[in-house]
Amino acid sequence: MSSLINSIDFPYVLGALIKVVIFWITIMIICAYAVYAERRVLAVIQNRLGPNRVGWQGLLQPFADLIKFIFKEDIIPMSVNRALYVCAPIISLVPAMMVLIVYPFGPDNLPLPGGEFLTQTINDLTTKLGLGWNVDLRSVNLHVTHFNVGILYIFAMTGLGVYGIVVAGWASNSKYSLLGGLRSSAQMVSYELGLSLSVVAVLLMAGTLDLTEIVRQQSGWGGMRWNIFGGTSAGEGLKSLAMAIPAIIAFFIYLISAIAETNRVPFDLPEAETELVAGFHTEYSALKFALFFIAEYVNMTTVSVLATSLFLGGWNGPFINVFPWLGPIYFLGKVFFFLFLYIWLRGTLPRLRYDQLMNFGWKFLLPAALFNIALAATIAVLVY
Amino acid sequence: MNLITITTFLPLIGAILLLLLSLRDSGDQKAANNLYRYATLAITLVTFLVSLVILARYDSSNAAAQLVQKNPWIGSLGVYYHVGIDGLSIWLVILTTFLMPIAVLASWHVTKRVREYMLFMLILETGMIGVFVSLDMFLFYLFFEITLIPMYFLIGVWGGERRIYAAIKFFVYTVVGSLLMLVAIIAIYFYNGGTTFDIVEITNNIQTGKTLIPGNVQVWLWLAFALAFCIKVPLFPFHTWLPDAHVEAPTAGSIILAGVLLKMGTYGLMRFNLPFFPSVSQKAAPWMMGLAVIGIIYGALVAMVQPDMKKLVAYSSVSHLGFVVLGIFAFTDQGMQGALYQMLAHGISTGALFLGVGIIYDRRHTRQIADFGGISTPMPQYSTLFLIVALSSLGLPLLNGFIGEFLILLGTFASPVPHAKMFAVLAALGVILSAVYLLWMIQRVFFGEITKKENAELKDMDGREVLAMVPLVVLAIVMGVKPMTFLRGSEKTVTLVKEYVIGKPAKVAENHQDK
Amino acid sequence: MEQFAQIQVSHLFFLAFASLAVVAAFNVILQRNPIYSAIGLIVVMCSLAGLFLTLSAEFIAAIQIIVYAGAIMVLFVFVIMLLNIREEDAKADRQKYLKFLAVPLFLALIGVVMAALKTIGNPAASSNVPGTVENVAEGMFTNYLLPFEATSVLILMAIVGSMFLARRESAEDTNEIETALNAANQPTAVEESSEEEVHA
Amino acid sequence: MQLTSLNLNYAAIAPESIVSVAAVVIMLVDAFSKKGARKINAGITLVSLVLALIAVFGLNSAGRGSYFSGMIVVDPIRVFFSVTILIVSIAVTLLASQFLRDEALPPGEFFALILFATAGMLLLAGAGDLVTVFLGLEIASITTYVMAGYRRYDTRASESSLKYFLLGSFATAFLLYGMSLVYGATATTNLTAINQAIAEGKVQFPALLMIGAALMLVGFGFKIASAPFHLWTPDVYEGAPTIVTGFMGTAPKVAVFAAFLHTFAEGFNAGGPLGSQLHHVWVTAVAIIAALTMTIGNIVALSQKNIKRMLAYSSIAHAGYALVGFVTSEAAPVGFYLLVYSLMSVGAFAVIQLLARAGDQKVEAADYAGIGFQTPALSFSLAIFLFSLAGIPPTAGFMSKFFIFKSAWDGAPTLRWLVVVAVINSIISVYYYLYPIVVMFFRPLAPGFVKPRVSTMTAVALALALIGTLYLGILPNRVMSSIGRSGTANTALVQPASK
Amino acid sequence: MVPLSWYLALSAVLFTIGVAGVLIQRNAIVLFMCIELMLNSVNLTLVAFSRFLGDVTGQLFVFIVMVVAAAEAAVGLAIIIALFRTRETLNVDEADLLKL
Repeated sequence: MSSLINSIDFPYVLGALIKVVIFWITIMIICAYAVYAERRVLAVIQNRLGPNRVGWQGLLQPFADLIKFIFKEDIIPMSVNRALYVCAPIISLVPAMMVLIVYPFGPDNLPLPGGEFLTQTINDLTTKLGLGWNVDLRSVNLHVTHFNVGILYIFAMTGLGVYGIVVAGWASNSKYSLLGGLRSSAQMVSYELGLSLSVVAVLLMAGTLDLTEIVRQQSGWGGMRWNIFGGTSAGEGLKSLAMAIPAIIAFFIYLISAIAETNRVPFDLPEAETELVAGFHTEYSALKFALFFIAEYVNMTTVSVLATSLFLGGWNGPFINVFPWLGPIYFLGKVFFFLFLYIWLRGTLPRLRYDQLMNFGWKFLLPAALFNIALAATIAVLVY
Repeated sequence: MNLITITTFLPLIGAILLLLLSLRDSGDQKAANNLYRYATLAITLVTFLVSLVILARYDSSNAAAQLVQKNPWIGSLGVYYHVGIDGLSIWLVILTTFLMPIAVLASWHVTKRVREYMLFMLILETGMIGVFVSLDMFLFYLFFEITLIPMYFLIGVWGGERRIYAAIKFFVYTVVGSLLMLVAIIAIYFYNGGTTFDIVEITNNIQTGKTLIPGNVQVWLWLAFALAFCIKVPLFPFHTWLPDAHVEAPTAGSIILAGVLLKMGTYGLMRFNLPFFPSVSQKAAPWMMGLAVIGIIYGALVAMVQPDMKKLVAYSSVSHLGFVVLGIFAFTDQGMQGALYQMLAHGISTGALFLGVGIIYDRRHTRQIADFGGISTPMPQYSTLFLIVALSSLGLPLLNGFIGEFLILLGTFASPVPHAKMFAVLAALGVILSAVYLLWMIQRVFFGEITKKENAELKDMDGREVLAMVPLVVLAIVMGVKPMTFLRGSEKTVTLVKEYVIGKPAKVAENHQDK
Repeated sequence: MEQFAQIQVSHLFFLAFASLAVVAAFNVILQRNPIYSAIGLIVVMCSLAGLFLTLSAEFIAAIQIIVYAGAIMVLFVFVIMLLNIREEDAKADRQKYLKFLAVPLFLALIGVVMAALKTIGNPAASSNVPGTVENVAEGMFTNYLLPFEATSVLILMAIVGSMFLARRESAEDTNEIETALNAANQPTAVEESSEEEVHA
Repeated sequence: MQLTSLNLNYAAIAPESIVSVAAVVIMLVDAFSKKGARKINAGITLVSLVLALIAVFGLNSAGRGSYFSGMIVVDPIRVFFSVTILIVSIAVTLLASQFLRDEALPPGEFFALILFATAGMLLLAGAGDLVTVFLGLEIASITTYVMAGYRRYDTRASESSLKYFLLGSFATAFLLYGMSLVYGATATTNLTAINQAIAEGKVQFPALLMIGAALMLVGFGFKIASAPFHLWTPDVYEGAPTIVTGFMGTAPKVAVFAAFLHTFAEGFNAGGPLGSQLHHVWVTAVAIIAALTMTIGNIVALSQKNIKRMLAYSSIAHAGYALVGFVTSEAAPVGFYLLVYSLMSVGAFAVIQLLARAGDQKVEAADYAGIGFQTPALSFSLAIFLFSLAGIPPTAGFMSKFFIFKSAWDGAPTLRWLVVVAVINSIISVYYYLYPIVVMFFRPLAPGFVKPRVSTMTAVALALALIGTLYLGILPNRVMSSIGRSGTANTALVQPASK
Repeated sequence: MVPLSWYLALSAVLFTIGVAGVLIQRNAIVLFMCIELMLNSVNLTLVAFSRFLGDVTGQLFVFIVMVVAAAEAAVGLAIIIALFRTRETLNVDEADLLKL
């Protein structure tokens, strides 16, 4: 990123912007259909139909919802702290969105169909305009940028997301919101520890914090050498399989923490309708509510992306070397799997009590993660 | 073991014994108190006897320090445990050990916290002896300060009405002086090479010119020492703590305060100021003598108008110690010998005076002269002894006071110091004034009609009081009749000190010619 | 002023982050409402992270946000919420003089430092660019091994201390303390005292 | 970088390790034992502190030098100051048992905190690098913040804790800023390297070095409560539980002084034109601070009627005296002074802890009226401690002051006025130190006096302090020579730049 | 490259703003934030020096500072909570059982 700042030029910025827009739209669509999917899947689980009127099988429902949110009256309650009340949804959404610049959607240097032509055209055009750009679009990287400290960046940004919730709870000036905000921030801070520590086991295998690099490392064995199978950096042969043990433990710890981190069932206490009406966003409606909603789904996507990249090989899969464009498909498929998992869990599990939640986080998950790091380190030392 | 060390620390060991005794406290307060009293008396008596051995071993023909013990103590500083006696200190040590049993006897009536009282008395004795025998500046300072704490408690706990005020005043005045002295001690230490605090060595170095202190620095250092000692003496105008302390202190406290503690000041002047800074001392002599004379007359005048007997005696101390300072700064054999002699005489007679006042106070619980009158009738023994003591104090020939004052006046008259003759004349006026206030007091208290009926039934002295008083009176007479016994002991050292200041006799002649 | 002649993108980044930081910092100290101050501080921290990036300190930048913004400030905001501290009333401050002291002091301090900064000129940056995770990690586990280990003591201590202080005192505890205090201060307690006690 | 070149030497950090490990053990024992395992905790604490003491004496076997790539040093300053710190910790541990029982406060955390604080202070005393100075300081400070508020139900304790915390952190920020500038100017954080850089004229930004040193001085000034950075002290000392006051008034100061010596008397005591300029500036600044500190501490103490508050101001004054010794960069007198000060101060606070009753209810001087002969052992101990604080012989207070004054008079001829100021201050201080004695012994007994109980452990601690105070007053030679000449700062590099 | 003095100046400005905040703010928690601001500005100085000297030590120092700041925050906020429980105010002027 520093190289980014210090060696910035216009085409680079433009290219990055185009990528960001494309990815943003992708994520938005994913989120929108995740909501739709959630409603349908839940309906199936609960033996009902779910939304099926807008468009075929209700496929246009997300857009209908969006329009509804936009045109609803924007209510700002009297006693709220106006400025913060307005800022909170934005604070919530922006960091969540900022993460997507390091998503590794696919392999590097993906040949772009028609890239040759585009390159030629743009270069000629700009030469005529006197800008003298030198653009190479014959192949693309399906990530905006890569970071030396990519994973830390993700944690940093998701960590900031908590402020949206806290500020919303505080600014609403209502006890439900306040309690919801408090619980939520406590929960997020607590489970962030488990989340980050579980990742450490993988980092021990990878030896880098660069997300794209971590994914690239898992492309062995014909695209199946995923970290939960032991990864590559542990060396050759069956010995490396030993690393799978801590990796799998880490994977489950990560999964549980991630669900808690995103305030989903069974850890959705901050917005427990039956107790807190709706937690921190009780007082929110219309577009502001939608922003919170989107932020939550973006966060779900983010943790799914991380899980995919760190444990399940990211865009890696069979035949990836032959057909590089399978990469994004594998990637999205894995992400959807996790999103489905979220919905599935919501449909089946009851909610935990608050003290159970905290005890579980601090007294089980955290020690387990620490133990797992020790285990991983031991195995790493033995294997190398 | 060195005799001097034994004498010094015997009281301290006694104090520890006293503490051990108190461990098997049977609960009978009265018996325990008596035990403490007798034990203390015994300890002080033993100390006195041991000190007599020192006296016996003391060689009066030798001016240097004797019976010396010198052991390294604080190596990094060059501090030694160095004790010994010479002409300046021998009699003061004896005075201390002699007054202590009397002071203990005088405090027989103390019933409050007897054990602690006696403890403090014993610690005080160690401190006082230590001051006189130390031959190391550091050690001297240590003992100088140690005397402070027990005295402070004696005044503060067992004193009179305004004891707190008096105790604090006493303490703060003394500490102010002594801390400045500490700075001066450090300074001298460094000017002397930063290796030793030894008084003898430093004196030699200064006298032989091995150690040179710049002139203006000398003045400051001299002032620092002088201030410390003048406060202790107390020289006018630093005397204001004295009446308070004397009046509020218990009888024994007053005896020791007047008898010994004040002498630490004059002793210090002779021990430090004169040998260390001869030239400054010479320059300062007229000023000191002037202050001394003011003290003599002022003390006497104020004493005259005191309605309180104890206060009167206290102010008489100011007056008498003025004589001592006068004698010291006369820089003549007679003057300085007289000063030393006057120290002893004052210790004996003023101690006795305080004892006398204490005796009468025990009976009447008042010290106002106006409350008495004609008590010679019910208390003939007491009146006789008190009269003798008063006469000795005012300098009647054949009693001790006369010898000291006479020598001082003589010495001052012959002194090379400018204006000395005038001071001598003025000081002589002080002698007359002291006769006035003492005799006037005697007249008002002992003679005339008995105006108050309480006074008619006063009991005369009991055995214990006689035991305390008689030695003092006897000594006052002995000192008056046979002064040479005492003077001979200090002769050589005094001459040495005088020579430190003004050089060998030839130089004195020069000084005379200058005038 | 030839510095401005060759203005670069990094200068723009610097100026943007710096002005953001200064404005937010003033916001921290001038706001009445603690939560606004907190948000101001979060902004300062984030812009400092940006500045760290311009200095190629990527690891520190990430950690800056994770630790400061993501943990410490969350704690602050959390406490503000927990104690529900709302806007302070405009009370008469007892130490008003401090406020008048603040401005000149502020200017003086700035003045001194600026004067000192004038002397340093514009030294060239080292060609050696530290700041990656590898650099930091290597230093951390070699030269800084002892301090690194010592931080564990620090953190452990902080956990013990803050747990102790923030724990709510139960009614039971309070009772116990009261009983103990009374017992300790009662003269009668002397008789009940155990054998290990001696009287003063 | 190879690990071998780091000069790892675990013997060099043995005391710190022992104490830290013991703290963890105590937390574990506390977690797994029933309530009231006070004796076990106290026992573990004592044993570990004594072991650490032995380890400190064993430091010399590690050899003089710096270890862990210069992070920690073994030298006489460290050894001596560590011993002082451990003695204070041992005394406070002994005293704490009764305090915790009388007030039904949880013992586990308290002992753990004492140990953590000790570990921090030991680290600080041995720090050879700015970062270890900083870390040690913070470990020690943060622990004491918590200890100050140990009586959670008590508003005054909490307030004291808060004030201590805020001002302490404020000071830390200054110290840190100073460190950062020094680092920038000299391109290193190692104290020896800083010294060399200054001496060899390799400082890139001399102005920044000056400002950095000044800011560090401010930071250290805060931590040792020297004027004009002393405002926190009285409140904090008054509000904290007495025993904690005794602890934080002594041990952290000792440790900070050690670091102060290492940084200023050694690090910033280099040759060369810049070095001598720097040396001159900081010595002058320290002299002025010392004079101010003594004077303010003593004068304000005069008007105090609350004994804890009075002792707080007196502790300010004592920091000033110690600073007087500091101007010569000689470690021995400062070390001896702080040892003595710690002993008498802890002793005084211990007595007050007992006399003030559980919950610190009686801390006004008037509450002590006439109790002198009711509890003679305690009162006379207090009197001796107060006399010692006042510097009256034959107590150690006198001897330590003597060493300080002598060293300053000798070593800094241009600053002799400072010695005079110090002496005048000693005179002033006598007045207020006498006050409690006056009240205790000379006034009639106040009603409602209850004879305090003294547990065996408390008695042992008191006796230790008392014996120490008297022993060092009469026979200081052994202890003094143990720091002695070898403790003189800056032996190897360059002579101080004083003329 | 942005000149070193710019970073140092910014850091000094932030530090002094922090100091000023400590002087004018009366709310304990904001006061504490001002102190955190001061620590942060120091971090900037350290990182800037680290970059210009090409020496990673400055960044390591920053890391340690962050750990310390975190510990300090934990304890400081615990103290504030403890005080709030007994007093219900965070105005340091009102916390006046102990006179200044």
